[in-house]
Amino acid sequence: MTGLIELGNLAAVILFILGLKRLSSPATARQGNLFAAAGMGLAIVLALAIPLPDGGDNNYLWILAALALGSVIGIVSSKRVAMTAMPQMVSIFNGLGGACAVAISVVELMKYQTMESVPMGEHVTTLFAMFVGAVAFTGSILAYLKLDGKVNDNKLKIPAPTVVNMTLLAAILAGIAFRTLMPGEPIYWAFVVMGISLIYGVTFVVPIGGADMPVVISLLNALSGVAGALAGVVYDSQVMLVGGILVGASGTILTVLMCEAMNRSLWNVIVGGFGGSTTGAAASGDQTITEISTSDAAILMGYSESVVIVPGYGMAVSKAQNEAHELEKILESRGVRVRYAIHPVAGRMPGHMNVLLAEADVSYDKLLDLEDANNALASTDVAVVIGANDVVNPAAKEDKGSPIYGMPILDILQARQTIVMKRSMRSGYAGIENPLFYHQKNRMLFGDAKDTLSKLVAEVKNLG
Amino acid sequence: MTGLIELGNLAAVILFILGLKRLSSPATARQGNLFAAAGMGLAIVLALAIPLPDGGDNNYLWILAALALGSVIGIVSSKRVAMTAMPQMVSIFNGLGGACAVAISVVELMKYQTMESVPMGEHVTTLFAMFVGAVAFTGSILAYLKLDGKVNDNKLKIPAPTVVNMTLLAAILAGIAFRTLMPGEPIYWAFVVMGISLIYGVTFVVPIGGADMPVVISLLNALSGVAGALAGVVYDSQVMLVGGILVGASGTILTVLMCEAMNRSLWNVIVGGFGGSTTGAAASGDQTITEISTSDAAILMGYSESVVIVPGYGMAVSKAQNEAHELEKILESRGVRVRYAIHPVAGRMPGHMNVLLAEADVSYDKLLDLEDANNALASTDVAVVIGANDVVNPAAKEDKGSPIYGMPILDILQARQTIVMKRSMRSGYAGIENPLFYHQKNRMLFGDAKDTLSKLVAEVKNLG
Amino acid sequence: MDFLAEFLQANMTMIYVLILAIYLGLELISKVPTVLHTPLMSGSNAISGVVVIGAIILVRSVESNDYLALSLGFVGCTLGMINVVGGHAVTNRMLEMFKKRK
Amino acid sequence: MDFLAEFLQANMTMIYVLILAIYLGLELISKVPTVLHTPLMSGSNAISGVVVIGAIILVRSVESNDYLALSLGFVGCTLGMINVVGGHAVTNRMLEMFKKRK
Amino acid sequence: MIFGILTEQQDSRVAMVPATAKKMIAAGHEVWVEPGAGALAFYSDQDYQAAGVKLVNAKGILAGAEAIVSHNPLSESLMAQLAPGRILISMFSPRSNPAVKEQFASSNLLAFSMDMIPRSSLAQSMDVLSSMASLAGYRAVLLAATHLPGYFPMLMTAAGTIPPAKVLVLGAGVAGLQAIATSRRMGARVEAFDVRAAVKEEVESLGAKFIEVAGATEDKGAGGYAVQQSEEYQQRQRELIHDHASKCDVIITTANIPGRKAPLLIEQRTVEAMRAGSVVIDLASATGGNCALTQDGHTIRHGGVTIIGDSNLTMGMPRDASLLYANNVWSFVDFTFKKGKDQIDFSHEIVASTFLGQVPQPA
Amino acid sequence: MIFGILTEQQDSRVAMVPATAKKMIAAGHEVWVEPGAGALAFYSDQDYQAAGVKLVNAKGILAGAEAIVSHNPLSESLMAQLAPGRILISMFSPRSNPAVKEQFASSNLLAFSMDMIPRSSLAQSMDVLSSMASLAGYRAVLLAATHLPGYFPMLMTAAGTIPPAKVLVLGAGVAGLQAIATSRRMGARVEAFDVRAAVKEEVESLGAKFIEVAGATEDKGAGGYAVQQSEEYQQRQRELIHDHASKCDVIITTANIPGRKAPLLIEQRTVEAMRAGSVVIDLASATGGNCALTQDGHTIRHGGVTIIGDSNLTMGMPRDASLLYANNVWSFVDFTFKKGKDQIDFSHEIVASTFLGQVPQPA
Ligand SMILES: NC(=O)c1ccc[n+]([C@@H]2O[C@H](COP(=O)([O-])OP(=O)(O)OC[C@H]3O[C@@H](n4cnc5c(N)ncnc54)[C@H](OP(=O)(O)O)[C@@H]3O)[C@@H](O)[C@H]2O)c1
Ligand SMILES: NC(=O)c1ccc[n+]([C@@H]2O[C@H](COP(=O)([O-])OP(=O)(O)OC[C@H]3O[C@@H](n4cnc5c(N)ncnc54)[C@H](OP(=O)(O)O)[C@@H]3O)[C@@H](O)[C@H]2O)c1
Ligand SMILES: NC(=O)c1ccc[n+]([C@@H]2O[C@H](COP(=O)([O-])OP(=O)(O)OC[C@H]3O[C@@H](n4cnc5c(N)ncnc54)[C@H](O)[C@@H]3O)[C@@H](O)[C@H]2O)c1
Ligand SMILES: NC(=O)c1ccc[n+]([C@@H]2O[C@H](COP(=O)([O-])OP(=O)(O)OC[C@H]3O[C@@H](n4cnc5c(N)ncnc54)[C@H](O)[C@@H]3O)[C@@H](O)[C@H]2O)c1
Repeated sequence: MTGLIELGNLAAVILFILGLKRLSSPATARQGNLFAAAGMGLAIVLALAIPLPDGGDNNYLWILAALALGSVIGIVSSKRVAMTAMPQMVSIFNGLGGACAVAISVVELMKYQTMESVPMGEHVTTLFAMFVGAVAFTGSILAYLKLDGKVNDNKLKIPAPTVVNMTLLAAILAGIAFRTLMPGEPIYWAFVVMGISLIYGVTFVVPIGGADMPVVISLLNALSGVAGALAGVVYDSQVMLVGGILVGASGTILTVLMCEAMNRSLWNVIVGGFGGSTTGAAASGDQTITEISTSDAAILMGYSESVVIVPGYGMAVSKAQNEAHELEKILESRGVRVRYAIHPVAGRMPGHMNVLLAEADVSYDKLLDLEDANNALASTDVAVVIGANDVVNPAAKEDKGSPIYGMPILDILQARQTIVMKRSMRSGYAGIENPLFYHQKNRMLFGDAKDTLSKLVAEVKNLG
Repeated sequence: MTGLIELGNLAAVILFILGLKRLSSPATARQGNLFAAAGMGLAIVLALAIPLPDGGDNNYLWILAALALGSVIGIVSSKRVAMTAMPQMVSIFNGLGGACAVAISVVELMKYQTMESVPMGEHVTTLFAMFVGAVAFTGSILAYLKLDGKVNDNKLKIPAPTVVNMTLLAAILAGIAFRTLMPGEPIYWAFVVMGISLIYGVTFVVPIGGADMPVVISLLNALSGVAGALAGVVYDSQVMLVGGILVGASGTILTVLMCEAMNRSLWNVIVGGFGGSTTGAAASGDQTITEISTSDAAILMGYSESVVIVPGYGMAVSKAQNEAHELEKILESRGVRVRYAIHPVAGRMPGHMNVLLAEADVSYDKLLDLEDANNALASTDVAVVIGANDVVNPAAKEDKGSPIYGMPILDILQARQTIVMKRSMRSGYAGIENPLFYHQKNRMLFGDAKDTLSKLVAEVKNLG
Repeated sequence: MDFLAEFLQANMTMIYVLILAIYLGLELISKVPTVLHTPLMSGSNAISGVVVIGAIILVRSVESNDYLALSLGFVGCTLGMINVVGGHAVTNRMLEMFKKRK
Repeated sequence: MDFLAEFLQANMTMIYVLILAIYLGLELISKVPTVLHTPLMSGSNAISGVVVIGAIILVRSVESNDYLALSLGFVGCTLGMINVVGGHAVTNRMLEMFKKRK
Repeated sequence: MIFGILTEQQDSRVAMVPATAKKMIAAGHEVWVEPGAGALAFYSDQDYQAAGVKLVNAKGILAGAEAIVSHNPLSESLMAQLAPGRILISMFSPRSNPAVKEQFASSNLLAFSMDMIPRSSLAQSMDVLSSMASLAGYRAVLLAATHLPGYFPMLMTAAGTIPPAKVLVLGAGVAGLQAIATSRRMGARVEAFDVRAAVKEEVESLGAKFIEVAGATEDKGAGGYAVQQSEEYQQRQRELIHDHASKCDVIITTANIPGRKAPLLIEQRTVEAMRAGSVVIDLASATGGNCALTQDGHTIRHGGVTIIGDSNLTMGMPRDASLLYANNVWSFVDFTFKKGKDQIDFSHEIVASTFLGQVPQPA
Repeated sequence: MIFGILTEQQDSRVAMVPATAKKMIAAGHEVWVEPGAGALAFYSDQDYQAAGVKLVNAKGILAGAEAIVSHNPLSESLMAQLAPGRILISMFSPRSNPAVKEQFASSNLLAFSMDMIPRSSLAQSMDVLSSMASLAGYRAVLLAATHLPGYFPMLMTAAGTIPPAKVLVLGAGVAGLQAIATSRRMGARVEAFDVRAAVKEEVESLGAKFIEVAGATEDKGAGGYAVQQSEEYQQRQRELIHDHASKCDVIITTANIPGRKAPLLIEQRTVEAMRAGSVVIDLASATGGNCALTQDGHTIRHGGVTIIGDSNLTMGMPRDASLLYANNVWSFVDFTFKKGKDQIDFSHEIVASTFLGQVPQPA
């Protein structure tokens, strides 16, 4: 019996592994999530079924009630939450996981009180589980508050955070050591450790900029993984152990990757300070622009129905026409409809874009002139601007004051989403600001058009 | 003490893992091999150092002598062997590994005779180790003989091989079962099992075509990995266990990959029959051509000093000029010197190639005319023919009888290595056979030029 | 020191499991594209909810009159379950966009 | 059947090691390019020489007058060592061509 | 409003084409065209009628049309027949002959000169100079290719290898850029030179090589136009150009400085240093030419070199030239007379810069 | 051997160029050229001398040269002055006028007709037809572009969008393919048609669309040349071509059937269905033309359509035409007279097919 259950648990672990594996590639991600979920379901069932070493009176009612309650809350809240608020949600969930770890370790610790001799290894593990769980708990909650803008970086500050944190950390470790070495002492010492841990969770997150919260959450997630693993040791359950470790490990590397993605080191994220500015949204004057990574851009296009490419002088400068054609072809091969919107004055001479695109052997039938383009754009998912500026400047439509007011432009804001590739925020020929860049529908993809495009092509290929 | 040694072993295992990982990418492969070797060295040292549970009198002299002897033989033979004979070498080595497993299991089995009660688990494991080792041993040796042409597929045959093999297998398993269930019986039963195993190794390989030997070797390699793992269980040594398993697993998947690479299923390789023809060397009339995979071609070019591209009508037909240019650029970015050799009558109209390459924006300075090309080719590593045929037909130089005898051609056989991309063995405009294709310097890369080239570009990118 | 060596020898296999699992963890997602960072995080977060197993076993093993433990365990189960179920559900929603078009 | 269950429970951790190791083995080389097939085979073949460890331990543990065992062990050590050393050496030669040009 | 179009004198183009007329009519205007006006540009009277145009003879148009559109200014005699307040839309090139300014100042006609459209992004749809320059640039290359005694593109054939023709473009404005693009397309090696450094990037964006001469004077105030250069700069420039020019098969010059004589870029010695069979196309001939030997409107032979001086290449492509001109005019008209001809905003840059004569005082 | 080159009569080309002469001299031959022979092709006497050529007047050449190389056959009068056994290398086009065969059969001159070189891979370096056809195909496009009243390439400008010109190429031999390639380069949309199905692939390899007519008769024996087609096939063909032709701006026809009248592909009604301003270039005019209205050597206007009948376009590019011809001749000479003029292997395909007259019996 138990042997089979053990096998079942093994199966669950394998499901976790496969799940994670699949979660890391767009084509299989959804499946991966289901795998993991299945594994979890299996593990839970087995946990209910497995015969306990020392009998025990099961209390199935309590458990089932709790599980039911949890499931309902989980489902509902996840349905309710807005797409944009997802990360916050994740962070809360993670916190709860941590809390769960705390709860059970507390019970364990109290149990130890009643035993005459406490196995040292088990004791220390439990204490660590509690510690880690606690940090994950309060940390995640604060992360959530920050993400949700409920707590403002500038409002909530602590002096010399690094010092404070180190001190707290030291205190906690000391506490754990003390507790394990003289388990005879009254239980509340354990709770003191717990208390400090909870505080530490807060002080750990406080100094980190709101924009860096995703990284923090990922880190805390790894922590709660570890907590799970530790608990696994306590209950010597391989599922918990391996599952926890997997999360711990992958969570850690994921955190690192996230930092790399916004080219910073994990360390300078944690000691915080200059969080924010360099990432996500960048401020220029009062308005802010939002950048997008090539791979996100690739997904966006790769999974869209229709894309319109808007070439401009920048494409000419970086001689990116062949790459543009590449992108067109690979998108088409994914069933995306791709066309080019040619503005009559794009470039620096009449027909500039025509010459270049013809050179890249782009079919004439894919070229839309101003009028057709503006009709097509309304039903376009993604409009990709390759080094164009003036010809897509909404000011020509909206801003009576603008020197180009009245000039017909490609109204790409009709598209669901716009991406602008250029090297900087510099202006174009007409030398005027372009509100498009700051529009919330728009994402900036900085860099030389040729490079950016070839990266993009590679990424789209990866979508598989 | 032992604790640390255990840690050391763990380190060894990790080195194995990293080694395998690195071995699977061209850029890190050499390093990977060193990692693995280091791990092995460590493991051996530790094996010498680890204190034995029940004393034992070490016999270091014997061991060191053996190790020294083995090392010398290993080094020397590996230095001696010709580049082309490598696979044979590997297969021998693998055989020896198997033999080693047999040797020790025999000793173990004899030891059991002296004990009053034999732990069943251990016994069965040892027997299996012996079995697997034996198969790996004789199998590899035969594989070697076949690869080396010392044994000819057509000479050595057995009737209804599948039947024979199944029977032998059954016999072996029965033998093992019998042996473990009544260990009281005289020892020679064990040797009977061994004998049959050795025979099975032979009968297993006999029906498989010589061209499929690499696959077989890889498979046997996986087997000896398993043998090692089993031995590991016997001596409960984690290094042997994990190391063996790793080899077993990766060896298996590698075998599968190899089959895929020559698009066949492992199964139809093993039941054999139509081995050969579809793979490696293909026969046309009396002469044989040799194919090359895109990734091998990519390596060849990616790690060469200079490449000359010879475009022909085929490039025009598949409109592959842009891909050709792609290839040129990515090779150049790796520091390879790339030029194009334009034959005056390549294509179907004067200047056909010029028109196309200009369209792909290939710089004029990279184009060599007949004369310059033939000078350049002498110092070229790889000459890549993209859909050309008549213009690189050596018959024009060598075969007085040929209708094109006397026509000046691109003498690409001056290059160290030539690769010809075309869709089939069909002839070109002049409708005559091309000896180039059968030259031992030449490799065929079949498929539409455009597709082939873009695959090639991808592969070169992967070289990293 | 000595204690450590002891420990090591005792739990060597366990340690192997750890090491292998960790390496696997790293290996598995080493090539995840940026877009998947958040979903992946969310997904693995859901997995980190395995602690719920602990909570379950705990509740099962305590006496049915030890209400403090029970209620704590109950809370544990609930929270853990939220983490698990909610986590997977949210992840699933995040991944909607990857539905293959045919 | 029952025996099996017993066995499973006894060696569960071991089994985990197995499974994880196997999966890792698959995962590690799943993306190896064709050119590396032979070198990789040769390399892992060298690793499969770990059996030599067994041979060593064996020889160390037999009495120094049990010549049959000793000589068999000796043979084992030698063969295993050939496999290991030769294997790595050959692999290294195969990989010559991947020397980075600077 | 009623727009009248007469047959141009010694010009193959026509100032209005059916397609554009259709748009104007749709916008509520009337368009009168003199029968046969479009013949040389391949627009038949039927085409016009089909577009809703009224065919009216010259007399009728001069009498009835509120605005008269043309490429070339009307002759004195014709203008004399016009009633006061009539509108003239044409290319009066006041830069090269300032006289017209006075003329209209004293007359009571409202004249708008299309060649004075500012070169701003906003006004580009009315920018006749661009449309015409781009046509000229394109055609210059055709002309060069036809006069060259050999191939433009590189050709490696069984009968020997023909190297690509070397083309040098002087002055990389609209015409120059178009010439570069076209030559490149046809497979030539192209080098270009211009005083405006900004052009370098534009030239390279078309795959041509830019010849740099250090120390050019630029004047942002000139609205993208070139300004007079220092003497010793010009010296250095001439040397450099001489070196490059003497090595090439085709030279296309488009260098202009509005309102002044075209800069001299190719001296006689340069021409004489060129290989026999080479061709020089001088688009600046109207303003004196960029080549010392250019004779405006003539094709001459100096040694082995053919020199073509022609600033009216667009006449060789009357169909598209007319189409583009008509569209430019329509954009201008639509912009200027939107509120009716009595509601013209003379203060707006576009109107101000094109308008000749004095602003009518609202009665 | 001594090779003599005279000034061609009403032809701008010359049969030998300095570069090639140099090679011949290096190979031990002598080359005599009449002073001024290369002038129209932009090869000066100095160039020849620099290459080691001897400048000899016509009289001297006729008297002393063992072989006389020319584009066009010598006039009767000149030939009369040649001593027996002299060699003539030229384009006698025996296919179109078989008379020459008799003429030489009766004379005692050895005449080799370069236009009879077999179209084999081996002989391609001597294949004059290819070299000339390719020049003609290229130049035909230039001509078409210059006569078209509008742009070739597509242009989306502020003054409106110009659609790409549509070019139809009939007959996709060497000339046709070159025409296709060139038109494509210049940005036109190209369609092509040929009776030989093999050509389809070649046409598409150049990015043009191939118009297919089912059921063409092919004759492999014709060595890649086209053969006479069945009447109803031609009917179907004409219909199809009519449809496509009437939709396009430029038609370039190169359809030839060696030794016969060129096939009629464009009928009058088709021309009349074409848009005003369109251009037809008929390279087959010499053999009667592919267009019903073609007048050989003339440029006519039918309705709005310009029709140019010219089979000698190569004369417009004398420099390269001469160069390629000279190289072809040199390859032929080097192949045929390697062992000296008395050791000619008349049995070899190349010699046999080019040789006119009867084989001299070895004494
Ligand atoms: N068509 C004509 O005949 C003609 C003639 C003359 C002038 N113009 C004027 O030119 C303008 C054309 O508009 P447009 O939108 O095509 O061009 P634009 O407004 O000049 O904008 C071009 C943009 O491309 C970006 N860019 C430059 N190099 C790049 C590179 N290597 N990689 C990526 N981005 C690059 C620049 O931003 P970064 O510097 O930040 O990269 C610049 O903002 C109009 O104002 C038009 O009036 C047209
Ligand atoms: N240049 C001229 O003016 C001219 C004119 C007429 C004739 N020719 C003759 O044409 C020949 C030119 O020689 P060449 O070597 O360039 O061409 P070729 O000898 O005709 O050989 C072309 C080769 O390309 C291969 N091919 C065709 N389509 C392909 C595709 N999509 N992908 C990959 N390969 C493809 C074909 O083999 P598969 O079918 O097996 O793929 C064929 O063997 C000479 O004989 C020349 O005399 C030249
Ligand atoms: N804003 C717009 O949309 C728009 C549209 C068309 C043109 N423009 C601008 O108008 C300006 C003039 O264009 P254009 O084609 O009418 O110019 P142009 O015809 O007046 O002159 C042609 C070129 O000759 C160059 N030149 C003058 N003197 C020279 C010398 N000594 N040596 C070499 N080159 C010399 C000029 O710099 C110019 O580039 C350009 O900057 C062009 O970009 C702007
Ligand atoms: N072997 C070589 O290297 C080589 C070199 C040059 C040419 N060739 C071959 O020589 C052959 C003739 O070439 P060419 O350019 O001298 O041909 P050509 O000048 O004799 O005729 C031109 C084209 O007109 C086509 N044509 C004839 N009748 C037609 C009709 N009724 N409708 C449409 N098209 C018609 C012919 O098929 C030919 O393609 C071609 O096959 C060419 O490939 C071979």
